[in-house]
Amino acid sequence: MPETISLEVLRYSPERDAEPSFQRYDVPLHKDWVVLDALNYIKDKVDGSLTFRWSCRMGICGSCGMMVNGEPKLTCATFLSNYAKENKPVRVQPLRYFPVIRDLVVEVTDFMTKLQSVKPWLIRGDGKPISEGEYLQTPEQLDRYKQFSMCINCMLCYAACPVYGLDPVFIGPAAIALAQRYNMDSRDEGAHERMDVLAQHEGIWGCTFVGECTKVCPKHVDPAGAIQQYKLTATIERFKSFLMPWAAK
Amino acid sequence: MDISYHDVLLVGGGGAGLRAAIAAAETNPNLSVAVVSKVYPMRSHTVSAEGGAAGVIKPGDTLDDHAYDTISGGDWLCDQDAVEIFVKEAPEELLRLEHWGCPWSRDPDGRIAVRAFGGMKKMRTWFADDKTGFHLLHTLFQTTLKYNAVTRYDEWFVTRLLVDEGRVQGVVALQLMSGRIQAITAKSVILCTGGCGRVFPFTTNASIKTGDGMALAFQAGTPLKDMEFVQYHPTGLPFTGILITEAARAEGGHLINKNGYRYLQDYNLGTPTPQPVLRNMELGPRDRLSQAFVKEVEKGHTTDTPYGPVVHLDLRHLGEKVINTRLPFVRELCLKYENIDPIKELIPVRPVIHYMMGGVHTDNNGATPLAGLYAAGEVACVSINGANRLGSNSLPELLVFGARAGRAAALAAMEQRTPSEHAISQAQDEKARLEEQFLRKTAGRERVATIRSEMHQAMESGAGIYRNQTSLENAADKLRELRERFRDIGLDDHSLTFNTELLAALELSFMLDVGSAIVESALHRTESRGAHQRTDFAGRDDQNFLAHTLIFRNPDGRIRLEKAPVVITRWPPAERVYGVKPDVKEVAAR
Amino acid sequence: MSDTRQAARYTEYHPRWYRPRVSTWWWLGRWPYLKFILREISSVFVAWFVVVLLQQIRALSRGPEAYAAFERWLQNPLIVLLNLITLFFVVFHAITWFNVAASAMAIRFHGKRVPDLLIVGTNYAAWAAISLVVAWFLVRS
Amino acid sequence: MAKQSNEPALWALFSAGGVMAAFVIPVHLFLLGLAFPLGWIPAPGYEYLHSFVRLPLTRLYLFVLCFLALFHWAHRFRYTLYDGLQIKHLNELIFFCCYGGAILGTVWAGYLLWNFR
Repeated sequence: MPETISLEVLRYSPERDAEPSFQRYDVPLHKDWVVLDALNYIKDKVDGSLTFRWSCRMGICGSCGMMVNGEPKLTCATFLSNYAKENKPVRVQPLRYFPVIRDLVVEVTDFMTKLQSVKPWLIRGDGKPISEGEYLQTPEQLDRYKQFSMCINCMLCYAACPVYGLDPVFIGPAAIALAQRYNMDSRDEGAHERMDVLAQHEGIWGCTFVGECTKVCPKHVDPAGAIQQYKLTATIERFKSFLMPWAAK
Repeated sequence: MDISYHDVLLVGGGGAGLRAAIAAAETNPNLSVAVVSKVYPMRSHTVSAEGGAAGVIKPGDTLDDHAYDTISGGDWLCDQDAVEIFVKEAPEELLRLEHWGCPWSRDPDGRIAVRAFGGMKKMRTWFADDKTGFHLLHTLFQTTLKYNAVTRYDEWFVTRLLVDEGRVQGVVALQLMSGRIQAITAKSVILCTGGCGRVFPFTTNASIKTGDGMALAFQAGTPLKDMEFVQYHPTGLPFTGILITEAARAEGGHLINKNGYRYLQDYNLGTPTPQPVLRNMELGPRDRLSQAFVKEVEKGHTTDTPYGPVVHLDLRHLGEKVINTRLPFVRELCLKYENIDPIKELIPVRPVIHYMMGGVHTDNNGATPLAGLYAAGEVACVSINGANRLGSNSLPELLVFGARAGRAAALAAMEQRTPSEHAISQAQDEKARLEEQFLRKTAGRERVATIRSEMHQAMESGAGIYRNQTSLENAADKLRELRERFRDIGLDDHSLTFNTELLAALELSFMLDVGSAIVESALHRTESRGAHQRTDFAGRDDQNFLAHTLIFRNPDGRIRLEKAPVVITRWPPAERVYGVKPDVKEVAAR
Repeated sequence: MSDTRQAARYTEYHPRWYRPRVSTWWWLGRWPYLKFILREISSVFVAWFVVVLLQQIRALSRGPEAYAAFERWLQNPLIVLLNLITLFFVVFHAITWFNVAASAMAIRFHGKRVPDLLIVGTNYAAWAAISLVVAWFLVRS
Repeated sequence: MAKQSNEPALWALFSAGGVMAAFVIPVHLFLLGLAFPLGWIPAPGYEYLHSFVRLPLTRLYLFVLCFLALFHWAHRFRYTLYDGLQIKHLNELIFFCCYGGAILGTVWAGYLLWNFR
C-alpha cells in the first residue's frame, strides 16, 4: 500500500471564483481513514479554508454527503483504502444537482421545503389524551413503515436522481418516502391530505423509476419502492373516486 | 445592522431545543418562537443516542424505583425534588412522543416495549431498536414543521448573549452562508446547545458538541454547576470513538479482558450470571465500569492496539436474531467502521468521553440565575444526573426539562418588553470584534487545529477518569497558556461565505472556557464521587462535599467557586451497592 | 401539462452559487444511467413489435398471397437484423421489469413482507410458463 | 385540492402494458421475427393461422396486446424524451404525439381485428 493518497477536491469560492476548479492534496493513507478524515486532515494541517459539512462521524446525522469519484457517498463511511489500488486521485465534489455555496457545501433550503410540503407529522382526527396511554401498534404494523422511517436526510438520493437534476420541481425520493412513512403508519389518518401533494405531476408522477436513489441510500430506505408503491395506491384511489364518487371525501 | 425580533429564542435545535420550541408555541400560539441552530436541526447530536429512554410504564415498576436508581446512580448528588419531577413527567413526555409518531419498539400486543439498562433495577427503558435518539429527534423535528409560529435560523451560530439591565435580551448570531452578523432579540432565551465532549480528544460526541451554550452563559456571568463530572461511556470503538450502546450489554453482552475473563466481577460489581441481571456486572453504572477498565490496564490485562488499550465486548452468544432485531445499528456500525461482525467476532472497546453531567445552573423550570435565560438538555444541570448519569435518562431529561423550560420561557415572554438601546449596541460591538479578531486579521500565527489538539491532550491527561491535584494544575496552566496563545490566532480563511474555519475558532474559544471550568471545578472538589475520581482524595466525603460546585466568571475575568446545597427529600445518602450474590438473582426476564 | 407548477424554492439571500446545467448527455457518463435510458428505449421496440404484428394480421386477412409476401418481407436481412435487436430490447425490458417487481409491489402475507426473491422468482416462472403456452399455440400446427 | 390529473390512468395503462409486454412479447417476437423466418422452427401455415386468428378470443387477446403495448410505449417514450433530450418546452407536442400515436395504432388494430375475415 502506498503511504499517501491524492485527493482532487472541488474548490469554489463565490467571492473569488467565476468557475470551480479542482485542487489536489496528498494525504497520509491510514487503513482506518475515511474520506472525511482526509478532508479534516487537509483542513487542520494544510488549508484551513477548505469548506465542508460534517458532524457525527457515525453515519446517522446525514451531514457529510458528497460525490466521491462521481458516486454520492457519506464520506464518514467511505474508506480511503477502497480507492488506493486505483492509483489515481480520489475526486471529491459537492452533492450533484444542488447549487454549490462554497467548496463542498450545497444549498439545502429547497430540500427542507420539500420535506415540509409532504406534511411529515402524525395526523389524527381524534387526539387522544396522553393520560389514556399509547396508541397500540403491533410489531407487524410497525414493520410496515419502519423501513421508510430510517431516512437520515443525507440527500444522497437527490444527488443520484436525474429527474430531480433535470427538473428541481420534483419533490424527490426522500420526501416521498417520508410521506409514505406516515401514510403506512397505523396511527396516522393523514394519507388523504398528503395525496394532494404527492399525486401531482411534481410528486410521484415525475419519477421514472431510475432506481438509483434506492441503490445509493446508506440506510436501505428504498425510496424508489416507496414511490412505485404510492403510484399504485394513488391510481387505485383515483379509480375508486371515479367509480364511486360518493365514497370520496 | 439588521435586527430580528422574537419572543422566545431557542439556541440549539436538538431534542431539548425542539421540545422547548413546541412547548413555547403551545403555551401561547401568538408568541413568535425562533430556533437558532448552527446545524440543520436533524443533524443535532440527539440523533446519535442509541439505547433508549427511561420512563416508568410497566406494572411492577414505580416512580420511586426510578428515582432511587437515578439518585444512587448519581452518587447522591442529584437534587431529589428535580428527580421526582423528572421520573413523574418522563413517561408523559415519552407518551407524547408516541402520539407524535415516534416508532417505539413494541410488545406483540401492541404496547410499548421496554428493555433493561445499566444501573436500573427494573426494565423501563423505551427504545426504537438501537436508534432511539435518531427516531426521537426526527419525530420532534417533523412535528415542529407543523407549527408555523416557529421560525428557524438554520446554520446560524450564536457568538454571544445580549445582556442589559440585568436580563438577557437576545443574541448575536452569524449566518454561515452569508457571513451576516446580526442581533436576534427575544424576551426569553433558552440554551439547548448540548454538551461539550469535544473538549476531549476521544469522544462519542459529534464535532458540533463544543459547549457553546455553557460558554455563552459563563461569559454572561451565569454559573456553571458540577462541571467536574464528565461521563466516560465504557464501550466506545477505538480510533473513531463511535458508541456501542449500553443496550448491547442489556441484551446480554459480556465485557472480557485479554484472558477472556469477565473482569467486572473483581470490582465489586457482582458475580457473572448466564442471563443479564439488573444492576449487576455489565449492567452496573457507567462510572464504575470505566474505572474498572483503568484498573485492568494497570494490571496489564488489556489488549494493546494502535489506538490504545482495549477490552472486548462479546455479543456472539446472543445469536444472529437478537443482534439483528434488537441491535441492528451496533452491527451496522461494527461492520461499516471496524470491519467486524459482532455475530462472529469480538468488538474491541474502551471508555470514551460521552456526556457532561454538569452544565448551566438551572432550577426545575430551566431558569438560570440570569433573568430571561433558560437552559435545558445536556447543556443544563438541574441536576438529576448528579455525579453520574444513568444510561437512558438523558433522552427523557431533555424532553421533560425542554418542555418545562419552553413553557416557563413562554410565560415570561408574554410581558411587553422591547430590547434596550444598549443591548443593540452590544451587537454592534460584537460584530466589530469578530471582524477585527478574525476576519480582517492577517498576522495571526497560531492555528486553530494546533491549539485544539494541545487542549485535547491537556484535558485527557489532566482531567480523565482518574485525576489528582498535580494533573489538574498542569491542565489548568496549559489551558491558561492556550488562552493566551489564542489571541494570536490566524485564519487561512477570510471569506464571508460559509467560513467554517471562523466557526472552528469561535468554538475553540468556547471550549477553552468550558475546559477551564471543568478543571477548576475538579480541583475544587477534593473527594471522589461518581465520575469524579481523585487519586489523592479517595472516597466520598459527604461531610464537606454533599454539595454542588458552582463556578462563576466575574466581569473582570477572574474565576470564583461556590458550593450550593443538594436537595435531599426522601433518600438520605447511602452507599452505592451494585451486583448481587448468585442466590438472590433478579433475572432480567425477556 | 404544466398546471399549478411551483418553482423549486431556495433561500432568499445567498452568495452567488455555482449551478451547472445538467448536460443533455448526462446518461452517457454512468453505466446505471445508460442502462436506464436503454430500458426506456426498449419501449420503441415494443411499439415496433406491434407494427410487425399488425402487418401480419393485415396480411392474414388479405389472403395467402399477401401472407406469403409478408413472410418474404420478414426474411429480408435488414428486417431480421432489426428483429434481432428488438428481441434483445424486449428481453431486456422483461428482465428489468421483473427485477423491480418486488420493490414496486410490497406484498404482505400474514403481516410479513414476502421476500423479494420469491416475488421475482415467481415472475420468472410465470414468464417461462406463459412463453411455453404461447409457443404451443403457434407451433402445434 | 390539486387539479385531477390523468396521470393515474396513463400510468395504469403503462404498467399493464409493461406486464403484458414482458410476459408475451419476447416469445412472440422470437418466433415471428427470428425462428420462423430463419427456418429454425417450421412456421405455421396460412390456413392454421387464419382460422386461429378468426377465433374471437384470439382477436380479443391480440387487440389487448396491441392496445396496452402501444400505451406502454407512449408513456415511456414520452418520459424518455423529457429526460433524455431536455426539450421541456415541447412538452405538449410530445404528449400529443405519443398518446396520439398510441390511439391511432389502437384504432388501426381495432379496425383490422374487427373486420378480420
